[in-house]
Amino acid sequence: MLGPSVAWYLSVSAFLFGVGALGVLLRRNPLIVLLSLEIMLNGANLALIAFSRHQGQGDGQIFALAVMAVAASEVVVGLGLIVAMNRKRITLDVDRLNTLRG
Amino acid sequence: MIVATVGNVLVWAVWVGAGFACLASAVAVVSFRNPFYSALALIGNLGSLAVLYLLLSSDFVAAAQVLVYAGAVMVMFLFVIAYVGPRMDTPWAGGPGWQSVAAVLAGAALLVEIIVVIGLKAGGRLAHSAAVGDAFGSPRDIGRLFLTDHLLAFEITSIVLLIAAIGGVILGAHSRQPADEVPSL
Amino acid sequence: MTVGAWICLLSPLAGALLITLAGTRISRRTAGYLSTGSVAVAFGGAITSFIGLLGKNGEERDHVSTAWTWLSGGSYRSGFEILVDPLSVMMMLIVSGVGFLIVAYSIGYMDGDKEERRYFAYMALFVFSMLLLVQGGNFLLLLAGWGMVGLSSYLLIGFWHERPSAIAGAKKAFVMNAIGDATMALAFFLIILYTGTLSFDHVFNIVQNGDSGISNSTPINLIALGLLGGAVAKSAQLPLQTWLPDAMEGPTPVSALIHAATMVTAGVYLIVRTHVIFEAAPKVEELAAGLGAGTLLLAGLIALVQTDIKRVIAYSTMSQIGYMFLGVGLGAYANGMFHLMTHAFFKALLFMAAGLVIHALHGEQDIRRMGGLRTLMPRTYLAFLVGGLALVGIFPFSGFFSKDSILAAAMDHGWYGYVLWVAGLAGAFLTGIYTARLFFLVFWGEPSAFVQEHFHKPKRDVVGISLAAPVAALAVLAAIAGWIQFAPLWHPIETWLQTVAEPLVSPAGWQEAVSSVLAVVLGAAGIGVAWLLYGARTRRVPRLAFAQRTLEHKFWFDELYDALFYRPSIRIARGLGRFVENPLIFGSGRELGQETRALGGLLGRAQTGLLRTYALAIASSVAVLALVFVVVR
Amino acid sequence: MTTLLIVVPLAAALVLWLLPLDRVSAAALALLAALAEVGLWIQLLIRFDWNERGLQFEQRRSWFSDLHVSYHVGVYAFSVWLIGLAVVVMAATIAYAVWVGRERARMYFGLMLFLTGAIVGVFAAQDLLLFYAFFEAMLIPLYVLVGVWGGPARMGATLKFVIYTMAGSLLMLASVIVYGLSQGTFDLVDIGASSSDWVFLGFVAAFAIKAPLFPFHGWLRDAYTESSPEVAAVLSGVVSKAAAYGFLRIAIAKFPGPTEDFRTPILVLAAVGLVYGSLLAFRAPDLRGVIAYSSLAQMGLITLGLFAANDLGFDGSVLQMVNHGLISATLFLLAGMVERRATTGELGRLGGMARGRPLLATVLMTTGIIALAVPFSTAFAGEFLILAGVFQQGWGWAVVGAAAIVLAAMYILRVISAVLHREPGTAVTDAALDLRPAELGIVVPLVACLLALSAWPAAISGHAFSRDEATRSVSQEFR
Amino acid sequence: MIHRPHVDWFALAPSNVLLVASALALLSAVLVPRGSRKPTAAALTAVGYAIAFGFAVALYVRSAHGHGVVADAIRRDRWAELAQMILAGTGLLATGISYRERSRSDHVAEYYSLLAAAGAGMIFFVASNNLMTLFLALEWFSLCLYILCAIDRERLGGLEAALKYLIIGGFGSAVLLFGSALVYGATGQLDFAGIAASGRDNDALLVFGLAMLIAGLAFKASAAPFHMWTPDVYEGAPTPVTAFMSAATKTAALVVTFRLLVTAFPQQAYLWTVAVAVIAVASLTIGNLAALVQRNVKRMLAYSSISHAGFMLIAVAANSALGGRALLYYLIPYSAGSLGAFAVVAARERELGVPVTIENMAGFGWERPLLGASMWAFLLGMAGFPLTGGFIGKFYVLAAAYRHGWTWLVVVGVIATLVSLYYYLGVVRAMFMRRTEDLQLAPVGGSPPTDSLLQGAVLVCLVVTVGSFFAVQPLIDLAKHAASSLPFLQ
Repeated sequence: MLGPSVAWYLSVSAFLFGVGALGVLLRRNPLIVLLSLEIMLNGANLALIAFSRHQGQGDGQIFALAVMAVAASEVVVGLGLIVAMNRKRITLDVDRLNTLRG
Repeated sequence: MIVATVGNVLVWAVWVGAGFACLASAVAVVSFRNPFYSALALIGNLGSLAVLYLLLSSDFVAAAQVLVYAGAVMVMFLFVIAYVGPRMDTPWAGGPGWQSVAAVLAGAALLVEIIVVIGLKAGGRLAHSAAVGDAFGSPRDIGRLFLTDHLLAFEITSIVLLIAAIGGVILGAHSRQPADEVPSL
Repeated sequence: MTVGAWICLLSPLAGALLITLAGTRISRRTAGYLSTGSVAVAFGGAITSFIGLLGKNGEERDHVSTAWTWLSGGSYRSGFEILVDPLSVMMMLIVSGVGFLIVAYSIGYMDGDKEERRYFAYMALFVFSMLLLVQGGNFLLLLAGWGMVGLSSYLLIGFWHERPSAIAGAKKAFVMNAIGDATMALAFFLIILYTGTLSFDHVFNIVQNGDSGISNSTPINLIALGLLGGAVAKSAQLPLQTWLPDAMEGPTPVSALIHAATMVTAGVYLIVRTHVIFEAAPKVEELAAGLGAGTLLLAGLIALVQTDIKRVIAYSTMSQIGYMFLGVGLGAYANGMFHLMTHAFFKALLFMAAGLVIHALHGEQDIRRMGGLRTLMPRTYLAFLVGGLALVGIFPFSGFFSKDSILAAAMDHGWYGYVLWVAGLAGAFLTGIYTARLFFLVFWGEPSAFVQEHFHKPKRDVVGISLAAPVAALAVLAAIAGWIQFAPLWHPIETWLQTVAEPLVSPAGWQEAVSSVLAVVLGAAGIGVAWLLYGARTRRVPRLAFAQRTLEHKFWFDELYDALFYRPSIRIARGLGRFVENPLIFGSGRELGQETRALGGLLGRAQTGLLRTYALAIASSVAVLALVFVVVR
Repeated sequence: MTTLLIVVPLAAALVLWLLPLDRVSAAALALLAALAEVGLWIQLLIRFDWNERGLQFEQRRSWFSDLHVSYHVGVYAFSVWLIGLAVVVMAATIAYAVWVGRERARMYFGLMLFLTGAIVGVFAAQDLLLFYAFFEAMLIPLYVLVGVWGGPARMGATLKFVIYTMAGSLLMLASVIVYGLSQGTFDLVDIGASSSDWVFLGFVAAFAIKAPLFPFHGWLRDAYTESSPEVAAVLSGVVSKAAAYGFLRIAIAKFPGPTEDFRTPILVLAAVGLVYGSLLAFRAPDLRGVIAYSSLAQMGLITLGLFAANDLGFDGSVLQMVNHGLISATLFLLAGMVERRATTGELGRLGGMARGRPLLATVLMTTGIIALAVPFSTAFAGEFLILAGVFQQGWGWAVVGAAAIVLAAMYILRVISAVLHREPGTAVTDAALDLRPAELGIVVPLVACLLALSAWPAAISGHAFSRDEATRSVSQEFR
Repeated sequence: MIHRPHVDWFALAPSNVLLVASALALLSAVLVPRGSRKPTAAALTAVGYAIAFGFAVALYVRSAHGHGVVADAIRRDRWAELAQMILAGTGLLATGISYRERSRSDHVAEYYSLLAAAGAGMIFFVASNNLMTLFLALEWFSLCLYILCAIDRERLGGLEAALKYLIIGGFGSAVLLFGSALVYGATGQLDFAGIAASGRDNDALLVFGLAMLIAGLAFKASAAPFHMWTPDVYEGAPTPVTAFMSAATKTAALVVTFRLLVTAFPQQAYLWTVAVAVIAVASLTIGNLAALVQRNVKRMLAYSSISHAGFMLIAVAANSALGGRALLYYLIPYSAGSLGAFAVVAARERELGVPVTIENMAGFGWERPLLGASMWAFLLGMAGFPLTGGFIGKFYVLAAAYRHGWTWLVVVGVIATLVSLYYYLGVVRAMFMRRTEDLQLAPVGGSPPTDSLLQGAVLVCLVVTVGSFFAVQPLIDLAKHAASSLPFLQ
């Protein structure tokens, strides 16, 4: 195939995954944590598609499409939660979400 | 021959551009203080990803990516962010310092490991991928797969989306009655 | 005749059970009659079996009758069986006979006590136990009776259980006897180990044939030692003699029956019964004789300074049993048994006479507050006189015949015998002194103030009779019973016991004569000394402070044992409790629990409630897991 | 028959729990069931064929086949006696509880009956897993019985008790699994002998804690002093015997090799426990403390007999198990009666109870005398056999044992005189009556059993194992 | 021309029925007047679960020979069907438990609809036969659970739990997804059998993906060290939901884990058996130790559920038919016990109106004999006492471990059980040995109307818990046939 081999794409996907993970691990704003999750999923998607290209069969792409839908739904629920919490005047800070602990 | 090389160079160039855009936007998403900007950065990220998909000759997915994701989802995101308001008050990061360090270490470790593993393979089979025809990744192809091999996956996806919708309604909607009345679930 | 023996054995038990079960439904007096009657029946049974044996000639006078297998383990068995042979019949006669008199005496003596029923039940129980001891057909039953008499003596010594001293004395007696039981049990284990059985004749045969290695010096000596331990514990010989004086806390008839006539002489019976074993272990047998000699001297000395009328007699009992041990230890079994019999008579007599005195003085026992009772209770005076003379061994009273033959036997046993012989003679002298001292202090002189105000005469009712009659009977016996056997001239008892225990020594006539004369002379001398000191009061009692104190402290045996055994065990128990039980046994578990909980707390703190912690946990574990997989694959 | 013995009390327990009975009828029902159980056992006793060797009244149904676990019950000669001990003691304790009138009667009596069933099950189970199940099932009611109806410090006591025993039992579970799977069956009759030391130790641990043996008795004092008297009676009288039974039935019978290897250490523990318990009993300040530690000593003695591993020892141990079961049960019940009268068990504040209380005095005295193994008592017979047996393993053991028996005499006499004799203690008022007829009805049968046994100890010691040849190892004995 | 694959509607029936029920319940939210909304929705869900159970049974009977259906997307075999039975039963009981839950939410119908949907998702999940269906079904029921946690928007705890669950769940499923991607990349296959066929055992990508898959699934099974969300979520969620999650999610996750590992990665067994064993030990240790110090009963039960995950993972690690048997058997009494325990907690919660701590369980056993005794039985069951199925379950699991040659694992399990006793008995102690007077707060508004539905559910759980001890043979036979449909090497 033209251009870089699949390995390069994979490296990018790995990088995305890692960065997303870091976002989840570090950031405190739930919105941004959600966004980071999106990035992780997209990294996985890229890997899927790269592999599907590499294998020359479409399953990966289907999977990727499904993942998009799933990601979307997660976002919906997540945002719904955030809205609900905002309505309860809870500061949007995951570090404040520690009433349940121990 | 020459065409091939030229095309190759071209593709390389596009790849480099898109790839770096992708990485940069990703970093931007996690590092921006204001979620609004992060969201915008994510849109960029998705776009550049779409380009990479194209390079991987999966057109339909690329299209879906742009339409569904960069379009619908992110719009929703922006709405919510706007609704919630650009909460500046949340600090960038926090918690005990050692945890941040550990986090970075863990993330880096994952990253490195994956790349190493890929490197291990790169010498081998990853180098040359299967040759694919034009039909590959075309909507027709995808549609066929969706209706044959992955019929159930298709259905489930719809179910998941439906559930998400319900969830959105339940969580996001205004409460339909004053709070004092206490029915039992 | 075995039937008679069974009746003899069981009727006291029946009496005891009857009284216990009847409880308050019968009057106290009836209880007394019941128990007396049951013992009388026992005596009858003993007589029938005696007659039965008389009808047979020497070799066939040995009958074992088994009721049922009492205990069995593995291949080992022993039945609930009785042995009827000359020895056991003789003991049966003594026990049930003297027992009968004393129980009858108790009816009067214990009259009016709150818990008479319990007393008579105990008495009957004791007689049963004693008979079990002497009739037991194997070592195990012997041990059973052995323990049972210890038990009933415990019960009777502690009969007045409000008195701490009584309880203490009872406990002491029981524990010391338990030690004896333990050593005997150990000896029996050895016997089982070597012979696999505990029935007399098997064991004796094996010992005599010397097979199965039991006759090797070590085991046989150990066995003999074990038996001897039991014997000295029961018979209050050195070194386990200290319980007997304290046992005087019990009612006087108890002292008469248990601690004079029957139980304390069981040791002698044991040695005679198992003489085969002792003969196989001559060293131990001589040790027994030596202990006897030691005890008779020791007890005689202590008796000199006692002020409690019963304790004086108790010590004299110890020393008399010392004579018996001396005798049987040297193999003069018949003589030992003979002295056992006569001693049973005159010592019971003395105790009961003393009992009359005490009874007349409202339970006062201190001889320093007595005196001049001769005029007030002349019959008792006579009885006491007879008993005393018999005890000292003055011709023609019974003590003379039995004791002197033992001394004679000692002469026929080499140098060791002579040593013991000398001790015996010294003992005779001491006996003279303390007996006469007691006698003079109690009966002679002018009635003391105490006596004058407390003395009261027993009335001529049932009480009076039951008190008087047995004493009279025993006085007669003590006076004449000695004539049954006159050592060189006629010796029916020896022939009677021939088949059971062949004597090892046969003193010559001159030895008999010499020792008899010397003994009588020395006894008389003792009386003379006592007369000078206490009777005529012409001499003042010499004061040797140290000797005095030593004697009053009974050579510090009690203190010694306290320091050696009792206190240490208490201290160990405390120490264990403080340093092992609480810290280690209880502490350990608790601490372990706390440690575990602490760990849990740590984990709880790791659960920060922060998202990032959770995510971090996942991410890092994934990283590690993947790394391991990739490396290991 | 055997199943019936197990099921009757369990069924009664269920009835009690399910039907809304009032206190009186609940108590009555419980007592009835307990007595019925005794009746059943007498049936068993009569119909048991003493000349026949091996297992009798055997019943067997597959429980789950793939691991060859089955519901397999039956009785050996010695199990008959232990079952008898269990049912008699349980009947007495239940009667006592009825007399005392425990509150929450339905729950209480249900648990007691449940316990009865479990114990009988332990003695009858012929399948490893079944045995374990019953062994554990005993714990469930005990936990609550101690914890709910116990004294002030009951909670700590009961938790300690359960944790301790479970620590052992779970090790046993591991052993059960390893043993059963490695042998391919869990059936105690079919399963072959094993030579694995670890498995053996697993079992030993369980039994050593339950018994308890010397260093493992941390739960003992609290459990025995904090629980209600009748429960303490069951604990020391019956439950501890389950452990001894386990030693005999599994540890010794199935592990001849390890038994040889570990005999000396175990004998040492037993002997130490014997002396240690006696000494502490001599020191214990209260009635129940003395009984508790004395039963520690007694279990040491029984273990001595068991690990003497010869016929004398085995017969003696079985006899002594029954003896000690009856004795300690009686003593605990009497202790309970005394405490009810004096409101305390402290020996210092008791005393002089013999005066004017002839019945109490007689019963307590009799039991005590038997307890201190005065010769001609059944306890003496048992100890004699045990020591004679262990004597053949070495003289030292028997010497220690004999010494401990002297100690026993000391502490029992201490108790007797502290309760009955001397001047009345501060806690003893004239309001403290003599034993009531009902109480007599509870304890006298037990004492009667003891006296009967004293007249004929061979009844048990001669009928504990099938007798046609003197085998060195029990394992053949069972066949 | 597209020829659609043959769709085996019978195989899909259980989840479809539940989906229908869910949809109808949802409709009732708008069509039925508020007053009768709850009964309708609840009834619909219950009926749905009941029918689903019936179908599962029928399927179990009818699918002696497992085979993939609908283009091998899912598998129809007894392994799945037995799990579906358990799940359906769990859901049915959960519905009963939920009925009288106090809540300020007005989304009654939605609640039941989601409950049904979640059940459908799990039922689908356990049948999934390739990575895609696995992932999607996972998300399917996970989303339902997220929402259920927050169904009562007035309860801050619920919201917090939901968000935590969502984010961590998202993280976990991202890991799972990336793992699937790697596996796909290494083999080019998505369905399990294919992976097994074309995967070379020492392929770096493959084992990496395997690691991530294990992590993702262990997360769902709430096994340490992926467990940390569990206590918080269990505590924050409405108790009935917790009950449902604790029983059903674990069942689904473990069953699928076992199927995935055994079917797709037989050559890598030498890796994953050890890994799973280690995870199991970690779960046992952490779960039990942390539970020791909990005062809040829900939280304590959460930790105990972690330790149970550890136990069941031992069965997985055994990688044998016996292990499968053990797992499926274990799940039955465990689900019953866990459901029942949480149900009792819910009952207490309702009469006190505050979170249930060990302290305020005081005297409960005597006030509510049925619930008290049942709770006792459940706890004993979890502690693995005889007379409850928990004992047999533990026995089987440890037996499996021993058969696999891991005696040390047996010992670990035994020790863990010992530790667990402490807190289980602690609750019993609180219920029966402390007097109610020790309890400071008075029940709100006296005692609530006796909740016959909840009590019925508890009773069923009790019957299962105890009955599974006696009726081992039939249950084991079920499990045996189920396990035989997995391709074990031996």
